[in-house]
Amino acid sequence: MSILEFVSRINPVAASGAVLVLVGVWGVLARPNLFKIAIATSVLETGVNLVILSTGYIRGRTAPILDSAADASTAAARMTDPVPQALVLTAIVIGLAVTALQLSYAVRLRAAGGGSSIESYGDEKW
Amino acid sequence: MVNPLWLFALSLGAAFLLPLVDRLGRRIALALVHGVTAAWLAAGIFWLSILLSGGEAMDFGTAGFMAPLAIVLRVGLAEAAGVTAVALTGLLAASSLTRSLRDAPLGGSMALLMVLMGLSGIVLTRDLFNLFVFLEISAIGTYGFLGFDDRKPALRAAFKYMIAGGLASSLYLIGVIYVYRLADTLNLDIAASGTALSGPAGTAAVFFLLAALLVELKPFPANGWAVDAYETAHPGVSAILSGASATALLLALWKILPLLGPAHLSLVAASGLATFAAGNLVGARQDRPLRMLGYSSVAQVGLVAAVAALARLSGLGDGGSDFAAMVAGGLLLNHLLAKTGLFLLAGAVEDDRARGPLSPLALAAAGILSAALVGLPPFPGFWAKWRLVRALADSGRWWILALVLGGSLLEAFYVFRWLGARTKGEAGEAPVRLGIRGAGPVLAALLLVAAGTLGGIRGPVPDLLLWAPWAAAAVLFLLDGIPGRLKGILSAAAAAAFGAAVWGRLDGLGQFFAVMLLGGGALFSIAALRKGGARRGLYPLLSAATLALGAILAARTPLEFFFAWETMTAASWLLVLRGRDGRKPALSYIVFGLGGAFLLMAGLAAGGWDGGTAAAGWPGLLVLAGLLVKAGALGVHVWLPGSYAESDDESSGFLSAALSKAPVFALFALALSLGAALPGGPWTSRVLGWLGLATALGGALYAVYQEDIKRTLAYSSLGQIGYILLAFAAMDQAGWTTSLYLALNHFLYKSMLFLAVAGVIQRTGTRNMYEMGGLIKKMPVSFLSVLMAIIALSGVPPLSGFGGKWLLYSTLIGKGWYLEAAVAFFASGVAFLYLYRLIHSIFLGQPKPSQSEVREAPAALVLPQLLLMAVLMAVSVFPRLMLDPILALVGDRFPTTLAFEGSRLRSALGYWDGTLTMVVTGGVFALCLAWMLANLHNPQSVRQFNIVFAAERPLRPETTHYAWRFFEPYRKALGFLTRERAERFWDAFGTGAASVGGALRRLYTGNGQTYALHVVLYVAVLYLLLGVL
Amino acid sequence: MMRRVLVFLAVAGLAAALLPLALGTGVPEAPGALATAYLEDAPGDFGAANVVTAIVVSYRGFDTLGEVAVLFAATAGVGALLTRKRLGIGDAEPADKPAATEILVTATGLLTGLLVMFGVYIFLHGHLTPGGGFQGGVVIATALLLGLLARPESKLSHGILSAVESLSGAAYVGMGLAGAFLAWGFLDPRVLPLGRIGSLVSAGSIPVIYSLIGLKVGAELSGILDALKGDRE
Amino acid sequence: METGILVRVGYALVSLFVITNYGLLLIGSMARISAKVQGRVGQPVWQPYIDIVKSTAKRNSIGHGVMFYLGPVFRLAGGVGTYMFIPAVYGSVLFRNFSDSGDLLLVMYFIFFGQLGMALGASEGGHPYSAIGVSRGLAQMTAFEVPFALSVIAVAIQYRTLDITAIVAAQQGGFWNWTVATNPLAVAAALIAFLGMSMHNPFSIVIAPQEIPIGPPTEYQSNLLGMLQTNRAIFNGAKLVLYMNLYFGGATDVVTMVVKTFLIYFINVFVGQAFPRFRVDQSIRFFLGVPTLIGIASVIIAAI
Repeated sequence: MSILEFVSRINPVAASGAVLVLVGVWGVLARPNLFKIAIATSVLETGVNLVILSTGYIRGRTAPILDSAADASTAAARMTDPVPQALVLTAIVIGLAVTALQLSYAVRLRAAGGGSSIESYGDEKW
Repeated sequence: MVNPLWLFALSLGAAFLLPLVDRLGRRIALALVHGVTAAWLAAGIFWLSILLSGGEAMDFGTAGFMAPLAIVLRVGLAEAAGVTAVALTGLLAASSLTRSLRDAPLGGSMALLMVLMGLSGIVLTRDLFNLFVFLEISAIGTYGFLGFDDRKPALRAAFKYMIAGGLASSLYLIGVIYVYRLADTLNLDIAASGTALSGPAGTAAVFFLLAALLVELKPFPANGWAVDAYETAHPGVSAILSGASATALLLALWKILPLLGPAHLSLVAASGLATFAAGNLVGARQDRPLRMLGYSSVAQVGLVAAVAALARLSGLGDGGSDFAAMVAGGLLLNHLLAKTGLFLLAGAVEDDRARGPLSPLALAAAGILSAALVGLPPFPGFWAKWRLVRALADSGRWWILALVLGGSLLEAFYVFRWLGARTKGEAGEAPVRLGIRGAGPVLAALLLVAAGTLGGIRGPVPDLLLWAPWAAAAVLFLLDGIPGRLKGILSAAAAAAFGAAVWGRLDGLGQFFAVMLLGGGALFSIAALRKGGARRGLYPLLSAATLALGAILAARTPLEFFFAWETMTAASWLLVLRGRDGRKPALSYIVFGLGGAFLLMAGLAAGGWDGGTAAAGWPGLLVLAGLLVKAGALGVHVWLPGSYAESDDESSGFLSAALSKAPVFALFALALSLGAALPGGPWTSRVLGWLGLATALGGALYAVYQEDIKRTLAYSSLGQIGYILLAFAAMDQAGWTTSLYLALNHFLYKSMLFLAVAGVIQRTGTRNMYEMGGLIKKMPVSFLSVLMAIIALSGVPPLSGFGGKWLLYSTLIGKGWYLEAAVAFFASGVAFLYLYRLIHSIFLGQPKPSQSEVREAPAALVLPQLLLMAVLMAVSVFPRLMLDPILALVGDRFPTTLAFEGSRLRSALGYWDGTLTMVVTGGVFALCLAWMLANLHNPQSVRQFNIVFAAERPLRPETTHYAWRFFEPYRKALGFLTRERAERFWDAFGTGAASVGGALRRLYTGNGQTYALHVVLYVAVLYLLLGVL
Repeated sequence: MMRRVLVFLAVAGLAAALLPLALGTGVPEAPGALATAYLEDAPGDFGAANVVTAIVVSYRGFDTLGEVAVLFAATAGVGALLTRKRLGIGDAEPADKPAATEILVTATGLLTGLLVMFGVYIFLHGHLTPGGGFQGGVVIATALLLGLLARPESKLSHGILSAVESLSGAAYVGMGLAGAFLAWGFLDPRVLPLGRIGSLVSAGSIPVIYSLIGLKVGAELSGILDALKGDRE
Repeated sequence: METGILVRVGYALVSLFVITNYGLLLIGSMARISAKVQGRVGQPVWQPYIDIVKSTAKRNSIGHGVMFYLGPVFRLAGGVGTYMFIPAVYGSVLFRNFSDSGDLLLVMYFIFFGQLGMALGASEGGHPYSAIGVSRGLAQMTAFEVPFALSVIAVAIQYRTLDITAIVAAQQGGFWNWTVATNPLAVAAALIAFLGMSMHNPFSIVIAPQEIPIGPPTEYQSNLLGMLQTNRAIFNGAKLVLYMNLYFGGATDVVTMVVKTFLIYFINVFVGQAFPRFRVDQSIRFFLGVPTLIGIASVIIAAI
């Protein structure tokens, strides 16, 4: 397999999603700020969502909605896979909920007088 | 069957409407929450009842479709059990949560409802993505729940928890989507039935699913976030996390097992076992109870996961999935109830800064929960662990077996350390009462008892007689309020009744030991009547221990034997713990007791009891080693002196005189099962002989230097057991006869000594011998009892003790064990030292003015002593009373060297006529007495200090009574023999384990980001391992 | 330093696990059997033009119900965490809150109505066009966010939000139960007539469910935004 | 049992009478010899008789309690009993005593009977030095028992019996059959142990507290002291007879017995005059050192 052939096989959406995932993970592991951790988690989730979408993407096809371009009889031949799209919808909302809660905790911890670095919340250990 | 969807609708409807309901009052809102949980519980039980009575598992589709189009829920046995467990935990935790939920914002109650529903969903769904949704519902519910009552540490922990949770859910999503991409379905059953996931991409996709679930199961080292949460959250929350959440997640893992290949399964097993070991190592270093329970939690979950994986990996156990369900399920049920109860209990107790002892009910609950957690009988964990160990032994997985047992031992150590501290409380503090918060723990304890008992009786131990110890303990505990003396009589009666019931089914050996074991129990139950008052706890435990000894004799299968053995260990441990300063000794008692028991378990499980070829090899040796630990052979004796010394005085007597014979019995039974041989060949016999000898000498030497009267007796017991072992090891007719004779004799005179000493301690209020003196005039009967006992113990003719010495030396010289005989001679000589010191320091010498009011011991002590003196006299005059039955017992298994001619016993080397010796001695003594009386002119009794003291008057009795450090020159000469090497060795061993735990726990830095790093590294390493596998 | 190395190793390890999967599976040529079944059956089964919506609301409606529950749980958690009492804020209003700019205030007045209308449009047409209850709800919440930005001191009526949230949620569950009793299963939208594919009144109860979800999500997100403002009682 | 029980009792009394007088005379003559060695005139040989009569005839006696009175009884019974369990003269019906009660082990253990009783009696006197003396005595006893036990074991191995009569029987037929000839190491160990057993120098630390004029002998007076003095004679005699039987071929008549025991005792006194006194810990270490090694060697020789 030549390099070109290999590159052409790469799913670009998946690849960018994977990169976002890694960036998100790096952020979670390396940025001590509570809010940045929450945002990094968000980036991670976005990356995952991209990866999910990537699996349903089929080159040259239309969205899975019946309209003039495609009716029920030709749907299977002309539309992309609807399942990942349905799943990603749920995943997005759940990610949103997690982010909201995580941010609330960050706000709450800051309000209690702690620092904004996660390192200042290590009293429970060993 | 009830469609589970109704329940989800109920939960969600209730949750959505909760803000409106809350306007009517928080109580109503909470009632609604608990009501919904109760409905889940009812449904779970209903499903269980249908499925257990033969119903089929059912699938429930949504939106009018089934798989693959729609999401499907399944109600099978595992699911029904899981739902029941989740709801049950929720209700158990309610008792502790209710008040906090009332005071906190409504979000807490909603979170509770969501967590429980989410967990049930995890259990029920068959759809991989739906599983994700429910994982997230329970996760988000948990995040909210962790901080609901606004305790600052929990808020910190929750943030760490969320970071890890976020990573896990991302991993899971990646896994799910690629499983869909490759297998073209989200339904578990369809995915598992195809082959689409078996390629490298499929393996990787499944790996992500698995990694996410593993992370959620809190594996070592990626579990700091969870432990922090366990420690800091409201105990009710921790209980739900540890009990319900772990159950649901394990069931999720169980569900995806069919997707996993062998490499995946190996990862699960390895990770689970590592978690089990590391969790317990770190837990052992932990002194904060809730965090300790947290470590224990992750350890237990690791073990269950490993068992499930191992069962699937290579068909561990007999019946494949049935085995896995029984063992993993049993362990899980045990963990669920015990850990839930303990979290609730510990939370309630530790919350209050109350440092006092626990109230009786709370104590009973704490004891049951801890014992269950550790896997003592009769709780479900015991049965599961037995099957597990058996299967591991059958399949030759010795490393895993050692790891499981070692980890369990560590767990026992730290759990019981906590229990011991809580039991005792701090001096002068009021007892801790739990009130309504006790409902959860007590209910959990009751459920454990019920589950374990049912599982045992309907399973491997249907013999009701073997359950008598538990029944007796329960009955006497319920009657604990009635006067103690009544309970003492009941306890003695129970021993007698048990003896009568069991007598017919015992063989000769069993009957012989039954006299000592059950008789000893009854004897010391009577002795306990010496004090009035309720004496809470004493009688139930004494009775349980006694009957457990009887059950050991009556056991027919290895499991029954081990069941009774652990029952005995547990009951006697609590007896030790009951002593005033019993905390530390009890801990080492139970740790060594369980250590021995686990060796025994491994040996039994490997066939060390069946008399087959395995038994003659090292499984038999394992059994032997376990018994030796319990017998207190030198080197592993360190638990013994403290336990005997610090337990209540009648308990000490019981332990030393009666209970110490249990391992002796088991040794004989082991040898008999091998056709009167020892496992391992002739060297075993030689080594055992020297070990017994070392024990005899060591015990005697240590006893010489003690100031504490009970410690002296404890070490003396150690030494006497040493002789019994030595004679047993000779493995011939003379040896066994000697061993049994010594055992019975030891029972007689050690009972007398402990009874007398109990009276002395009761009257003087001290255990230090040098604080006594001259008590012969106050307590003549006790003196006589001690006098006879020490004559018998030291082996001076004409009392029966000499028979033992004669038999012993005849055996050893006849066997050709000459050096052994010489050392035994030395050890016997050393015994004189402590015996003289004992009787001198207590009864002779200068009386103390402070003890001038001392009276003779209570009748409850004196009467048994008189009885024992009569028995001792009878068997001394007529040795055949004892020896005939013993000779008959030993029978003609060995070449005969001992035989009676009239009253004369002949050995290969010499002879001994006990009756004639007694007559001659009596005659001579009478002659001398007559001579003395005849020539005694005008005898005058003088006052205490009328002695010739270098023409001076001695200062005070305290300075004139030569008693303290009595044998100092001896220590100077031979002290190097008794430098407590074993103690130092075990201390060093403990320090070593502790420093491993200490090093491991440095991983838990408290930094949430580090925890996240652990998670990612864990996943990466797991992936590398997957590649290697 | 050690830490950085470890972080690098961790990310590299994860990359090693993830990249082969993400890159190696490539782009599919055609939808799989399940996707094909959905594409072919969904219009017939439920009369929804938008196959994704058919999946989200009916075939996998249980997921969506769960998703609503997740959002609900998060709202409850946020609400419980961020009260004035717990944040340690007294009754006194902090004085130095900067006032919103004129542009923002004016634009908010203009946009709020439009945004709400747009949100409603999105969830009403969820079965026909891309979008649905969540998207619509989010757009509605945006309107409230604008309001909060323009008038930081304004207080949302927490009671009304909560009542909308509760009632729409309960109604959603009620629709699910209706599906079970009136049609073929829990959350089955065929309670109402399916209508003609592509018309507004079609696809059974899908638009109703999406409307309820839209209301609920709108109320919840508004609630979260309000709570994050940090002055809730 | 061809002889009737009354006859046996009668014989035993005769035997006892003989050994008592012999023991008293032995003590008297040894004291005399010691005096000569030290250049003194010394006491008359019959001095022990005088002592006993004097003590027994005392008109008053002081007592500290029951056990105090029983101490000398135990002591004397121990001495007499020990003798009773040893066949004093091989083949003699008269001096057979009650040796059919048990073998060598019985004798070895019965030795403790009197010592234990005496220790208890002295203890009740309440004098601290009694207890000190006992503690030293017991400590030393455990040590010298080891070479003695080893030597006895060697004998038992050699003759394959623990029956004293049989041991003596096996040594009949001339000096070269005696244990002292066949296993001299065993005898050496036993003789060293005997020094300790007799509490002569250098192992006399046990009775040191009595030398300062206090302690048990002063607490004990009158006929109680008389009994102790009597016992000393009998007990000494019994031990000597035992040694003779085990190591020196026993005796077939009373004269041989007297000569042999006299010589054994003489070794003892001789050493006592030549060595200074050990401390207790020193003597313990001593007995567990070279003598024990000799004992082990003797066992090995016997076993091979």
